[in-house]
Amino acid sequence: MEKAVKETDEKLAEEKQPGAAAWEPKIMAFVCNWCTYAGADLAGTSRMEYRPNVRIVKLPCTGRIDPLFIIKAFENGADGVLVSGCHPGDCHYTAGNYHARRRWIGFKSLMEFVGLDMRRLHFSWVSASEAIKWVDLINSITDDIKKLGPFMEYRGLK
Amino acid sequence: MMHKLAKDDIQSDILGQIERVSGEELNKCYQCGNCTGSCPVSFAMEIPPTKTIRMLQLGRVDDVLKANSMWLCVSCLQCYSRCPKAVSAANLFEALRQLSLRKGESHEEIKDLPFPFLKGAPQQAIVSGFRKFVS
Amino acid sequence: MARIGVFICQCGKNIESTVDTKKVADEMAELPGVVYSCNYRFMCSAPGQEDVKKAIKKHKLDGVVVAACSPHMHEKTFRRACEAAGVNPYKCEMANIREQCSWVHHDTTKKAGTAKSIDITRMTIERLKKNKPLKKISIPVNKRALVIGGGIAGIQAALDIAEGGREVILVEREPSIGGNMARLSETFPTMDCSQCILTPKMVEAELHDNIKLYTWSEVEKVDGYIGNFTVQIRKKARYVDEELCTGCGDCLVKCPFKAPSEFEMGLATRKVIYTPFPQAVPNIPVIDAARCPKIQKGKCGICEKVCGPGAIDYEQTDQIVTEEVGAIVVATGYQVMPTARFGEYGAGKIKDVITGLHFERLASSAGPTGGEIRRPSDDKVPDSVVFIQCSGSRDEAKGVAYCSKICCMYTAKHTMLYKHKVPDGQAYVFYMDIRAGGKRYEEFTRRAIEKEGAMYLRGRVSRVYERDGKVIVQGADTLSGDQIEIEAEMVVLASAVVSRTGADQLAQKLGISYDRYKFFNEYHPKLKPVETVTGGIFLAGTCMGPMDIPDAVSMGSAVAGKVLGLFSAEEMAREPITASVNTMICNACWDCVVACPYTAIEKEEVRNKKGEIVRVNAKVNDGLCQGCGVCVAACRSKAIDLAGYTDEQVYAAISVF
Amino acid sequence: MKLTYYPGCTLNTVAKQFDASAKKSALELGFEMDELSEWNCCGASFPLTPDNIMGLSAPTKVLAQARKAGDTVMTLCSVCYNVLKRTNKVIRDDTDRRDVVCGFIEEDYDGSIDVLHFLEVLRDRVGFEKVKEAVKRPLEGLKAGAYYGCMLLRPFEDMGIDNCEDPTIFEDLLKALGCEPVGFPNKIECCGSHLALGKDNEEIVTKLSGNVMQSAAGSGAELIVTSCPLCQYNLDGAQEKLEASMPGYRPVPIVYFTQILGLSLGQSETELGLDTSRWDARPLLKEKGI
Ligand SMILES: Cc1cc2nc3c(=O)[nH]c(=O)nc-3n(C[C@H](O)[C@H](O)[C@H](O)COP(=O)(O)OP(=O)(O)OC[C@H]3O[C@@H](n4cnc5c(N)ncnc54)[C@H](O)[C@@H]3O)c2cc1C
Ligand SMILES: Cc1cc2nc3c(=O)[nH]c(=O)nc-3n(C[C@H](O)[C@H](O)[C@H](O)COP(=O)(O)OP(=O)(O)OC[C@H]3O[C@@H](n4cnc5c(N)ncnc54)[C@H](O)[C@@H]3O)c2cc1C
Ligand code: SF4
Ligand code: SF4
Ligand code: SF4
Ligand code: SF4
Ligand code: SF4
Ligand code: SF4
Ligand code: SF4
Ligand code: SF4
Repeated sequence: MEKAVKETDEKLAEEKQPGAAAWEPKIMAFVCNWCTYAGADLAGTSRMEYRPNVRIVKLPCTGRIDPLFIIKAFENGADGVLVSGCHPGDCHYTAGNYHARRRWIGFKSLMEFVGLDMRRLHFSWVSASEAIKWVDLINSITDDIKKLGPFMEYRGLK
Repeated sequence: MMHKLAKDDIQSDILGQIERVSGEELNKCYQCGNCTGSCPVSFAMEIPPTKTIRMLQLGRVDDVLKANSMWLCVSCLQCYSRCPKAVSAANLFEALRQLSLRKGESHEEIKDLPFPFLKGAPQQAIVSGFRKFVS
Repeated sequence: MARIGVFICQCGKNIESTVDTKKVADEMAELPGVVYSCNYRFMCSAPGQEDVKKAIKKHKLDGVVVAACSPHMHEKTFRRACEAAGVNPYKCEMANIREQCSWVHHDTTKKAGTAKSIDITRMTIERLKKNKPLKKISIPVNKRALVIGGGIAGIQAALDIAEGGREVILVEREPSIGGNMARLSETFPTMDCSQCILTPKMVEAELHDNIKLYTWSEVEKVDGYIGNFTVQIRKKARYVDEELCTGCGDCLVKCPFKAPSEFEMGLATRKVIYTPFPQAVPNIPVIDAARCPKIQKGKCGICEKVCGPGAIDYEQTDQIVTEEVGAIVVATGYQVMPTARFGEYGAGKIKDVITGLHFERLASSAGPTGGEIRRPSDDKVPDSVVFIQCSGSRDEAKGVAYCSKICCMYTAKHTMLYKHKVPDGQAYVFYMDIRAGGKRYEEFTRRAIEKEGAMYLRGRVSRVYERDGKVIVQGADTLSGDQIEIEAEMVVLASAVVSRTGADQLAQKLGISYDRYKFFNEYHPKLKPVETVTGGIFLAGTCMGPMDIPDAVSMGSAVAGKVLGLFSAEEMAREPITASVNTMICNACWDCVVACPYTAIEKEEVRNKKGEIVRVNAKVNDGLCQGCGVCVAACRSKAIDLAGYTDEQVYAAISVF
Repeated sequence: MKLTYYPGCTLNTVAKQFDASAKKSALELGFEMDELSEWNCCGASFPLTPDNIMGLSAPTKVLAQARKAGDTVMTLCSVCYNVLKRTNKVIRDDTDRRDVVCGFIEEDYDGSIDVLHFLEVLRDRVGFEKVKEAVKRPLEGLKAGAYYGCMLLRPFEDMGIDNCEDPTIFEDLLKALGCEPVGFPNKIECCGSHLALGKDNEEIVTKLSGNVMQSAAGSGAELIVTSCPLCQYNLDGAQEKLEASMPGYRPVPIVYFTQILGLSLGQSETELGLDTSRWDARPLLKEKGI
């Protein structure tokens, strides 16, 4: 554990002076098991290539995603967060993504209210067959966030 | 008769303009024929409503503009009322008329109107006729 | 402190070419709680799995992380290996460093791939530390099935399950089973007589030792979950004792009062005490209580007098019976859009405008005209008939947007039946497209056109009205481009196939979903076509959408296979990924109850010894919970958590990201 | 009850009898038609193309004017009814178009008025039962064909006065007046409308109106009632041609429904202008003993 913490701290220090090292954004993706996770797998089996900046947390359904997860991700060093699940009507659990969406709308306006740059937070639908969409999504989010620079406001809040 | 079809016809600006002016989507029509079947004047039209829409889908705007059909449409809305896809041939004909009238070309000259026939005609006929026929 | 073993797979070159697995293994070895870490060429191979088992024993591991391919690929493999070596399978996790790392990052310097693999594996290790050992949930299975709806689909399902050796309860709300197929004359594409192929199956269902028939009955209430449903069935009062009645039919003959026959769709009458049709199964009459003067006012009583065995019982009331079953098959069928829906076709007012199902009765030798085609208004044999396809179908403005799938075929059939019965008559068919995509179907419709002289006109009919005893049909033939008018003597609408009135209420009782047209939803349109999202409830036949008899029967048999599969084990094991409520924190706001897509959360009342309520809280029913986790995020008090995906596990993963 | 009334251009000129009979009948049925003090022509055709915003300005002006007088406006002519009701819906539901139109005519109007047809007032406000009670001279034995035409009914989602394939509001009124209503297949088909104005269209209009009249006569109608001056004009014209070309065709009187209403309420034939119709209804009425 000590080592892990130390390493993170080192990275943090580096990021606090942008330009000091070649900075790479970190993106946390909360995805559902059935659609987006499988879509990301398909990108792999199809040997597509995309930016290596994303880290995935798999959940049964986007409906499981608690807005606190997103805040925690930012606190822990994410420069951007992506939430992605099944398309409306395709939810493995019939209506889970619908709940997620409703919750998301409320959360989004809250985050806008507290002044989060909404380019750091994305909500998308990627089905199990949409490997290309996944690849494009990760690339464009990574590039966008690269332009925005590191996100420091929430770090260490914990 | 052979008609050469190219993508420029199908994707032409004029079709976009017709859709905009009429508020209709040409591709919604699946050519069921209900409008032609319903239309009280399709018997006199050179190109009945269903075929007019088909020709528009194919981009044959010039052919459609040359035909008498748009001038005969009485805007009775039977076509629209019965169209299973809620397409209004009436709106499309109106758009075609507008296309022509807005160029400043009248379909009827006032002096040519059948005045003896019109003796006693209600005002509303004259007003609405002017709107449909005169630029 | 945890004792975790970490195994980094090279997958031959698949992972190794862009990830330095040795380096990953070395880094992981440094993490607290990791007591063993290694890399290996093919983890999933037999020696690879052996290595895991050996390491578990040797290092007394209590948790395993395999950093390799996607868990969708080999999670089961490694969990099984762990279980064999004495580690709870849910204490084994996979870190996906192939599909989501080595295969998508092609940098052969291995820099990006290795760094990302380290992150992924570390997140997985932290998550694993919070994993609790879980036990697969096993549910006892009640090996009896309930089939709702006794049309051909339901009959087929019931027979196949019964033949498989299991008991079946078949509930039909009409007085007889048979459904719409009993109304049909001959059936496309082979033109065999519908009654001839259906009746033997109906009788077989009645006589089968494993089938219990409840006709004139409806499902009242359904409780429970897969393997364990409790169903309440309302047996409507028949006013005839089923045990005593011999089916002699004397009552039917003597009853002095008549009513329009539902089975004949109003084309004929029946008595007030009646069986819907002569081949009815069971052959036991029902009294139409609303129309029987004896039951209403105490006058008549003739049937009681003529009934030899004394089976008539005017005092009978509805009975509720309870049945316990493990699986439910819904096969409640369809109805056709009534002519009254078509304003431009006379809105049900023109007598000689009928639906295809009426035409079936006219063409049926057991029907009201003895199989002669006679029009309803004056019994005349029509010398021309116009058939209008897509009536109400494919009409998003006023009808339904979908294609009813069977009407192209039955209309072709109707033209042939008409031609055979009225050789000099003329059939006209207005169609938009001919949809005949089935084995020998195209050949069938072509035969109607080429050999049987039906005049097919491509276009829709815009208006139907009466003039001088004729039915005037105005439409278009889009192939010639012209308006068409036909003076016909009868018009047959290929009325849209629609869901049964009340289908939505039944769906709500069962907790299954339905589409905007109230057809029931299958789990997956291609891969799970007879399942619903609710475990243990299956679909067959036209209650899920329009289809013909071959399809309805295939579904009936397919469903039987599924049910027998479910019944093949004493107990059913399922993933322990379910939610549970911490009742001490729950403040009974019921947000979770509303949110759960499976109605798996109940309101629980906890009582003390005196029976007073001391607490109310939410309670998750393990049998129903599918583990989506929606409730967890919905609970503002944080009173619910989801096994396998607890908040703790997620936060642990995020914390080292 | 006082109702704001918009006559439109035709009712003050060639269809005066329509206007007069309605006003008098209304008073007898307990409401007053309060003619708008200032009004302009509605344009006589609803602009079918949504981009034709200027076509909405004349009717919007009428509506804005009427709004100042109250929350309903009643019409008699089917065409006015159609144009005003459809325009009102656009103004109410489409704020973009509302802003442009209202800016142009310099009025502040939001579509909040109810556009009513006299028939609707009779059915929904007075009630046909009440009308029946007020009848002094039941028109027994009179076979009256109800001709709806297009404008009263279509498009259904905008007009909504009655079922657009099988309307009955006219027949229900006729029944209340004691007539024997005759429904006929072409009662909702077009008479030829403004085509009368085109120079080469005479034949078409004759055919359309001729179809209507043949359909009506074939169903036994002895008289036709309508609510549109243009319908009346076209049907009359067609009958003239039919009489000339079709041996055995007997033209029938074509009158406004308010004339028939007034008759049953006891107004005199001359007062109702029944003598001004192209085909005189008086001999028929005499024959029926009315
Ligand atoms: C005019 C016409 C002609 C046709 N011709 C042919 C043909 O030639 N060939 C062909 O292959 N197909 C034909 N079909 C299609 C055929 O009728 C259907 O495919 C078939 O009948 C579907 O059977 P089913 O069991 O799904 O539904 P149904 O036959 O509708 O049976 C459903 C049963 O469930 C019962 N039920 C409904 N709700 C409840 C409830 N809540 N509780 C208990 N019971 C309930 C009903 O009473 C009924 O008995 C034709 C259809 C029509 C309309
Ligand atoms: C261009 C195209 C697009 C399509 N798109 C869709 C679509 O979008 N959606 C859809 O639902 N359907 C689609 N289909 C249809 C779909 O492909 C088929 O319905 C489906 O693949 C049929 O599966 P099957 O198992 O019956 O046959 P197959 O897929 O043909 O499988 C048969 C298997 O048996 C093996 N085999 C054959 N003979 C022997 C033997 N003697 N011994 C051992 N093995 C043998 C074959 O090698 C093969 O693996 C499409 C079809 C085509 C042609
Ligand atoms: S009725 Fe509608 S869909 Fe049919 S041909 Fe006309 S516009 Fe097209
Ligand atoms: S509105 Fe025009 S095209 Fe449509 S039915 Fe009437 S006359 Fe024909
Ligand atoms: S475990 Fe997965 S990654 Fe490893 S060798 Fe097997 S398939 Fe490849
Ligand atoms: S008479 Fe009696 S036994 Fe015979 S069918 Fe009727 S109820 Fe049954
Ligand atoms: S008692 Fe009722 S059912 Fe029996 S014969 Fe009389 S009317 Fe018919
Ligand atoms: S099956 Fe044929 S008739 Fe029936 S809705 Fe489909 S296309 Fe129309
Ligand atoms: S949402 Fe939470 S607090 Fe509310 S009832 Fe459910 S478990 Fe209890
Ligand atoms: S996890 Fe999903 S299915 Fe289970 S109780 Fe919660 S919401 Fe319902």
